[in-house]
Amino acid sequence: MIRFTLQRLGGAVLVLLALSVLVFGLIWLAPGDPAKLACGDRCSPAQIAQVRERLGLNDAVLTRYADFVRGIVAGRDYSTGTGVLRCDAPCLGLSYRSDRQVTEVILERLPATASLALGAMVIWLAVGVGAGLLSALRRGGVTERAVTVLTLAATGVPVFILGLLLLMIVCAYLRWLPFPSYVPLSQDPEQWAWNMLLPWLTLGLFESAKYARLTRASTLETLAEDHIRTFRAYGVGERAIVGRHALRGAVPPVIALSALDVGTMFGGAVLTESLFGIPGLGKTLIDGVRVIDLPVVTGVVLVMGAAVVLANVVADLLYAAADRRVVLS
Amino acid sequence: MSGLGRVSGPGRVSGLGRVSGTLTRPAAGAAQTPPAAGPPVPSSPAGVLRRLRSRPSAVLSAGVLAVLVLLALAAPLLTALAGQDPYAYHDELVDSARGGVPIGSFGGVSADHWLGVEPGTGRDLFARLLYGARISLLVAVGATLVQLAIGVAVGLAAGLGNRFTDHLLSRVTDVMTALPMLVLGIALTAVVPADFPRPLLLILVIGVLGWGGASRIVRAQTLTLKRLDFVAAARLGGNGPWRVARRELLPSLAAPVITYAAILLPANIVVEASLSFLGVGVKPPTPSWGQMLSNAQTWFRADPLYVLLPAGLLLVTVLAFTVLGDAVRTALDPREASRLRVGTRKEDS
Amino acid sequence: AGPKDGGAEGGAGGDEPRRGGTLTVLNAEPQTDFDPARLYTSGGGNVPSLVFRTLTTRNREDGAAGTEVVPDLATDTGRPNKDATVWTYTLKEGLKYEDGTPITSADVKYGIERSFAAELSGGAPYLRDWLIGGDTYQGPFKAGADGEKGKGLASIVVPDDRTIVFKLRKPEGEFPYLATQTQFTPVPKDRDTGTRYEERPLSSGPYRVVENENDGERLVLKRNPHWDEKTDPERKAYPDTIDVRSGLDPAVINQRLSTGSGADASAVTTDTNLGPAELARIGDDKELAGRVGTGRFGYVNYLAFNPKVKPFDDIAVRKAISYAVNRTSVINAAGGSALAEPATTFLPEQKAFGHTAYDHFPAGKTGDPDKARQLLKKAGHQNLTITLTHSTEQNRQTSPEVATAVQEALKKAGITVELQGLESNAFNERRWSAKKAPGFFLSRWGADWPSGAPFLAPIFDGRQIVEDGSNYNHAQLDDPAVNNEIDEINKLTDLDAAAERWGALDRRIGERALDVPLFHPVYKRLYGKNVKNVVISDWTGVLDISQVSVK
Amino acid sequence: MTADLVEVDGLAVEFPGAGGVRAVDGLSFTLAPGGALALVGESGSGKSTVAGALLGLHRGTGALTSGTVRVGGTDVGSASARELRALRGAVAAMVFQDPLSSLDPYYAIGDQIAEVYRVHTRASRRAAGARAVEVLDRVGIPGAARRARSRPHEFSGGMRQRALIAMALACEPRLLIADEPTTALDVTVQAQILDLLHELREEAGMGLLLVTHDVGVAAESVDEVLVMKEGRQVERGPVGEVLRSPAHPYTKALLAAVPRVEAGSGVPRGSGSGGSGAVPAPAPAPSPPPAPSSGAVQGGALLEVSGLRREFGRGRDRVVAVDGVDLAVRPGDTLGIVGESGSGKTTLGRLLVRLLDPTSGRVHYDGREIGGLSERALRPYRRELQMVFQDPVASLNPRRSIGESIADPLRAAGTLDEAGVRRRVREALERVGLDPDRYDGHPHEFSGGQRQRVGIARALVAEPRVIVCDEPVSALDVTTQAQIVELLRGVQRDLGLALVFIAHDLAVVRQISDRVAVMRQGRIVEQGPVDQVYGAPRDPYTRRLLAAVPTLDPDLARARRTARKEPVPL
Ligand SMILES: Nc1ncnc2c1ncn2[C@@H]1O[C@H](COP(=O)(O)OP(=O)(O)OP(=O)(O)O)[C@@H](O)[C@H]1O
Ligand SMILES: Nc1ncnc2c1ncn2[C@@H]1O[C@H](COP(=O)(O)OP(=O)(O)OP(=O)(O)O)[C@@H](O)[C@H]1O
Ligand SMILES: [Mg+2]
Ligand SMILES: [Mg+2]
Repeated sequence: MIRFTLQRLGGAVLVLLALSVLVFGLIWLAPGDPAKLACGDRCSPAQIAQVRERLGLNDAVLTRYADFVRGIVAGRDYSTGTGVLRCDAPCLGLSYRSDRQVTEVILERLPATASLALGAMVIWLAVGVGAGLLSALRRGGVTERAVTVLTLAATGVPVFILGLLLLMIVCAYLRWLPFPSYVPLSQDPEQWAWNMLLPWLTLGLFESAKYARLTRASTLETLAEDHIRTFRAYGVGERAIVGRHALRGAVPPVIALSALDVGTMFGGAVLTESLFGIPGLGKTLIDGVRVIDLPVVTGVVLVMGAAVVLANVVADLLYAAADRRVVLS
Repeated sequence: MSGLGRVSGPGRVSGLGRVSGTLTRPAAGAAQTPPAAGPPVPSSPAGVLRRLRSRPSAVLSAGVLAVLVLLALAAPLLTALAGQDPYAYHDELVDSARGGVPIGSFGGVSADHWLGVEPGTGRDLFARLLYGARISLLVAVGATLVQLAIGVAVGLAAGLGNRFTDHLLSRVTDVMTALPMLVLGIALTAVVPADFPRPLLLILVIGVLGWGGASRIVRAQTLTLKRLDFVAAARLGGNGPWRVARRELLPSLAAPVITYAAILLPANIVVEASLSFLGVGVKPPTPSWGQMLSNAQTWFRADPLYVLLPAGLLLVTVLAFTVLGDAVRTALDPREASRLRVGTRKEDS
Repeated sequence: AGPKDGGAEGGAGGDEPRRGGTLTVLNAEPQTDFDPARLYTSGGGNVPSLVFRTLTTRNREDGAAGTEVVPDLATDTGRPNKDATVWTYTLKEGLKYEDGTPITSADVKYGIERSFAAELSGGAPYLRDWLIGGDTYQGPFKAGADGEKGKGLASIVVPDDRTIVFKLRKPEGEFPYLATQTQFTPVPKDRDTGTRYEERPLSSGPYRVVENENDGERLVLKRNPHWDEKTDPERKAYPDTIDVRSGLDPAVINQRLSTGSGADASAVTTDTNLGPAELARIGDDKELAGRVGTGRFGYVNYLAFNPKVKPFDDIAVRKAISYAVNRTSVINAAGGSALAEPATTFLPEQKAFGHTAYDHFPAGKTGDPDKARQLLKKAGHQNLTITLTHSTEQNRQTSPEVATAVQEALKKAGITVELQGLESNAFNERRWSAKKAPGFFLSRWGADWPSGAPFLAPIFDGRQIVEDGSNYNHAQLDDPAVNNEIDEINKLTDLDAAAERWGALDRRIGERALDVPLFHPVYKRLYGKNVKNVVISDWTGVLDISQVSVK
Repeated sequence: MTADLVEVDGLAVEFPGAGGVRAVDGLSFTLAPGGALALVGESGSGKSTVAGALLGLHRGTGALTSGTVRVGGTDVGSASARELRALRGAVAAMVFQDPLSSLDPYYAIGDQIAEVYRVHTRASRRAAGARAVEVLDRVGIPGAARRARSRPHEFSGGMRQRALIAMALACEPRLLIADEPTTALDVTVQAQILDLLHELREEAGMGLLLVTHDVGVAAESVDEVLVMKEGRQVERGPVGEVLRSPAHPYTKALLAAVPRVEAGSGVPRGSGSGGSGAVPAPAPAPSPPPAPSSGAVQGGALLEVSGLRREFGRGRDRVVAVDGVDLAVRPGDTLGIVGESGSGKTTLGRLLVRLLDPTSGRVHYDGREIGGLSERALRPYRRELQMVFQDPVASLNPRRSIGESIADPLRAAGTLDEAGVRRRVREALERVGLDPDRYDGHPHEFSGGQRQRVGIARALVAEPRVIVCDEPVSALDVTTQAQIVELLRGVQRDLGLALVFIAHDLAVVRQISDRVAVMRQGRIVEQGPVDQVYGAPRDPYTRRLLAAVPTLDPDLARARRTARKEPVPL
């Protein structure tokens, strides 16, 4: 198990390296001149050249990539004009756009993204697993159909529409909640939760359909297994059978998938983040791509990749912990 | 669940066979129905069809999809019948002073414009919805095919290859899962020549980034299958690994792959919508449901029909695909096929 | 316990603006560069001008009066020498930074000098073009040719702590306008932290920055105790706190403003227009309609031609397109008549710009396809197929919507238009490249200050064609007569007289059909119930935060 | 009224659906309190269906039941859901066939027993837990208090079966229904379980309904047997009578097919399966037994392994499945391999045909060392070394027609044209006693025995020189078993193959082998000519195995049981 974890973490480093090369290459291919974009619309050619020099854009791509990797390992020094800015390892570079350390930017944005992803997970676990169980328990009935349609309705509606609808209904019509604006957890946990409620609901409901179906399918599959027959033959009631035995079988895949989803959400919940103005990584990524802010984009993608890879490992470990029959290899 | 190996213990339980379906892009997955676990598999195409036909919901959703496809195919004909064209502007039908909202009730529904007109342009909604269906379905189906093709190939190779190949391919899958679709989408739409057909580009972007789930499912399934004796028997028959894969494994992968396809398809429609929302979707003036939805985003109070129509169609499509997918899954599932198993159903009381 | 509505004190009292309270600003775009050297603003900007005072500033009044330049840190708007090549300013007395230290003219000089540094690029090009030596100066951070660091710019002279003199290469009658830009903000050399200055810039204005989160996504400004309103008649600074929240979805901003619950009742936006869907509903709602501020910023959206590309070298083709354009559908695409007004002139329709009405190729409301066909036929262009390049950004200006409207209108005149949508960086790179610019594309231009100079010169001055850099002279017009006239007008220090001549020049250039003006955008912005003293000048077109009161 | 514990009257169960199977057809019987009845019959005769019907398990599944079933006074057919739940477990408890899949893999064994106990007694959690430990102890789980916290996969097969019985005991039911409680187990464990059932019956006065296809098992455990065929009763009577002097021809055939481990007492090797008309043996031609070779195989071995070792896993998870095995088979010879579950038989078999790479040791085939060859280098040998797999379901691709599966080696060789391939496959089908016209049939259309024949046909068509049969008959009922054994024997005789026959059933191995090797924990504890190993076993393990084999004579069974009464390690 420890060996497995170590081996996977070793693999993670390779994954991240590959990911960084890919992103570097992609952005490098993208049109638009980062120097021009960083300089501003009406820079003179001389100024652009200076900025290009400053950003190291004159170097060969390979050199730039090597510098980037060196920065991660050993840190780098940058000039602020008036002084020297030490960017400690792991240094992901300075944003072309804002001249801020990418590591700093990411650390600043991470809490928002993490709160969104984890909170949404709670919702999709509660709603998704609940709905899935309900429809498994009432299979064939009206309840099942209603649950199916409702959960599917949530997947069939793109998240930007779902979020806007929720905002309109909850904040504008019913006025149950003020319009959310992000408050960091460290600042005021209560307000943080209130303000994250709608984003959580949006993302959570959107995802929960998937989990409802997963839960339902796994539960039904477990219900078809032989040991369920045993408990039926001993007079155990249907509710206990579904709630205890069938649900237990549905837990491992739900956990595994949740870990993966949370992982991808670290860069993937762009739509929710921009709709609710959550200063998270997804939005940073999109903005970075728009202005060809190579260090920021690479940095965020790396963090995201790390989250995905880590989530993969965690998912495997959790899966193995939840289902003792599985052997890790 | 790339690292999960086999299931231990003497009982050869189908513990991994649980992560079924329902996964959109970052799917983790494993086998759905290890063929060894159930009774004989009556999976001849005719048998599956017969069982599908006996489920009203499956028939209904297949019907709905057929109608949708027909409508999409016949779009030019139908719009011509309605005397409309999806691109023609009707400035006179919108109230310019009020943001271009259609004049008249229900978003400008009239004898000419059966479903009203688009705010701002006055283009016929009926025609645009039909033409939009073509793109949306094309992109969704195309992307799904690409995802499945790559996913099956990589999953098979990982499942069949040695430890090194498996590790390598699993890590590649990780990389692809971690690569944000938007970055690639934006970068590619910018790099690729503007006259490159957009739907094809969308298909490629969604397809090339979204195969992780399929590959994981196929890999897990392959790992299960390859330990089955019929694979060993095929080896003893003197078959090389690729022949074994093609003749023995691929047919058995059909069930989970088809099931997964039914989940991917609607998810891809929504992905197309989201990409359009971020401006990397189809090229105007070509309509797609996703692009219509993203334009309609803010209109649901001023012109509800404008939102409800594409959203409703999308919803119906998603529903139909899902219901049909569920039905196909159960029809292919040997355990569901013998529904009379003792004790697997609840009491009649 | 429950969700907090923020500072929802409600608008007590009458209509008189009063001090106190918190003004919330809900914006889409974050203030990423909050360094005065890096900002590119018209008239000092809205939020920035709460923190950064400049030598001159815009007159904070409604409408046309708001296009005037007035003194800010300086005692007057500048004293030119006879040929307007030397401008002298004197600072007011008693000016202080937020920490109580006095503001000196050397600080203003340093502030300008640091804006030449590559690290702090981003500002407008005028200082570089106008100041003697500006074209080669690389800022105080870089060692000069003699190896000495921190070298200043010799063309800015500070004879004493309150006087500053600018020496220009050629006459520039509009220097007072330029002095409104944030580069003229004083920055004490010993407080400069280079690229990190934007995190906590030293305030000279009524507010100081107490929070700057997530690179300008959230700014909290509080009163600057050392700001003296007697030295600053322009900024009213009623609220105690200004809370700027940006990075929001436009639909959400408008929804919040129209609902106006809690802190949103005292909120405004400086960058988000009402969308068409919202306008469609506002018509029915008196209360809401009463909370819409309408303004016009000097701006034009147009179809640009690059006559180096066939068939746009033929004026007949350009004229035909001018006739064929259907401005009604273009305006609908831009959000309807409430958000855009049809344009037949390049200059915005404001007196300050010297607007002179003309319509050389009358297309009526919906275009004149027949006339266009005739022209084309005469010129021998049958079945013309052309490509229109636009951005894929959903901005309602250079966006797909406008492009399709043009496409549709030209179809009626027998011109087949193929659309080429580019991602916005790619689009800008193409359209601003002198060499690779497409033949026919959507473009737009806004005023750096309300005058014809920054409007016409970059677009039509042949000497401003930039070969490798950003070129805005899309038509690549290099006509000595035009160039000459531009120089002549620039000499004038009588701005009214200058305006008249800019108008005449615009009219003359218009005859050449080098572009097709499409529309001038109109700003429609909601503000909260508690917001009072709404001032919208023709300079910025948006409500001026420095005037607003929420009490 | 001194009602019988079980009264079944005119029970019929029909499974509608595609075929519409009438699994039970007008069956009636009674069981007195404390009595023991065995339902025996070949696979598919409806035994489990009857067992299920006693607990009303068909209700709600869509199966059509008629007739009446009363258990402990409750009319199962008309009882309410609540009454039914009260009946299940408390009055009549069922022990299912497959002990692993019949327990929830996620919960501790003790908790599962406690849960069932609490359903019927309202006992506190703690009391229920104590009860679980008590019954686990009762069924002989050592260290019950500690082991109650284990989960099913941590138990061995025998222990799991005991746990299931413990669960059945927890609520002190009056009737225990045991559906094939021992089919999955080795003879030694099987004997322990049967002994346990017997003890419980004696102590608690429980009624027992035993469902089994193994007549020997029935002989060991019950007073009365009911022989079933196609859902109907064929014969019923006290166990001694029925076994000793069966009245019905079907019963006779059934008994005749049972392989005997005792030399001479059963069907002698090579004499077919009694020649009864009920058993359509494909090649009933009798043949003289080949001269039994004695001692170690002398030269001329076709396949020989020495010091063969195979490990699975690494580090702490390492399992040595095969541990230094030396073996040899000559052409025309049959080597039997017996051993308990998990002793490494399958692994050894796969090593022999090189489906697995040995960790160390040598595999000599036809004078060449093939132990270290790569997959590619093995290709030429592949068709000469064939295997018949244990599980006929898993060894055929459900999605391909059986003809295609059989044709596979021919097509891979690519030397024959389409017509040639078809002809050869038809020949092979005929050879194994299948209708050649069923070439295009799919596996699910065949019975278990038929599928096993398909597997053999596939092995034969490759023209092998060695066939390793991995438990080719353990999944089958006795009659089918006899057919397959006969088939293999005929094939071997005709083609002069070297045959390796793996089984955990000592009797079957005795029937077919010239030599046997007894495996335990990856090692061969004893090997030699059949008569020597069976007649005069040297290793204590072999002796124990032999003593555990059930006998058809109830009296002998009783005697043996008493002899076994000394404690056995699990
Ligand atoms: N759920 C079901 N649906 C359809 N047919 C069934 C079902 N259960 C049993 N059968 C059929 O009913 C018949 C009797 O089955 P049953 O399981 O009772 O046999 P059995 O005597 O227990 O056999 P075995 O010894 O193989 O366990 C068989 O033909 C079987 O195929
Ligand atoms: N692929 C594998 N990976 C890990 N362990 C294995 C593997 N195959 C077999 N084993 C282990 O090796 C040992 C021997 O297994 P094998 O299947 O050869 O036993 P067997 O004698 O055939 O048992 P059975 O009678 O149950 O078929 C067992 O402990 C088993 O768990
Ligand atoms: Mg049975
Ligand atoms: Mg085995």
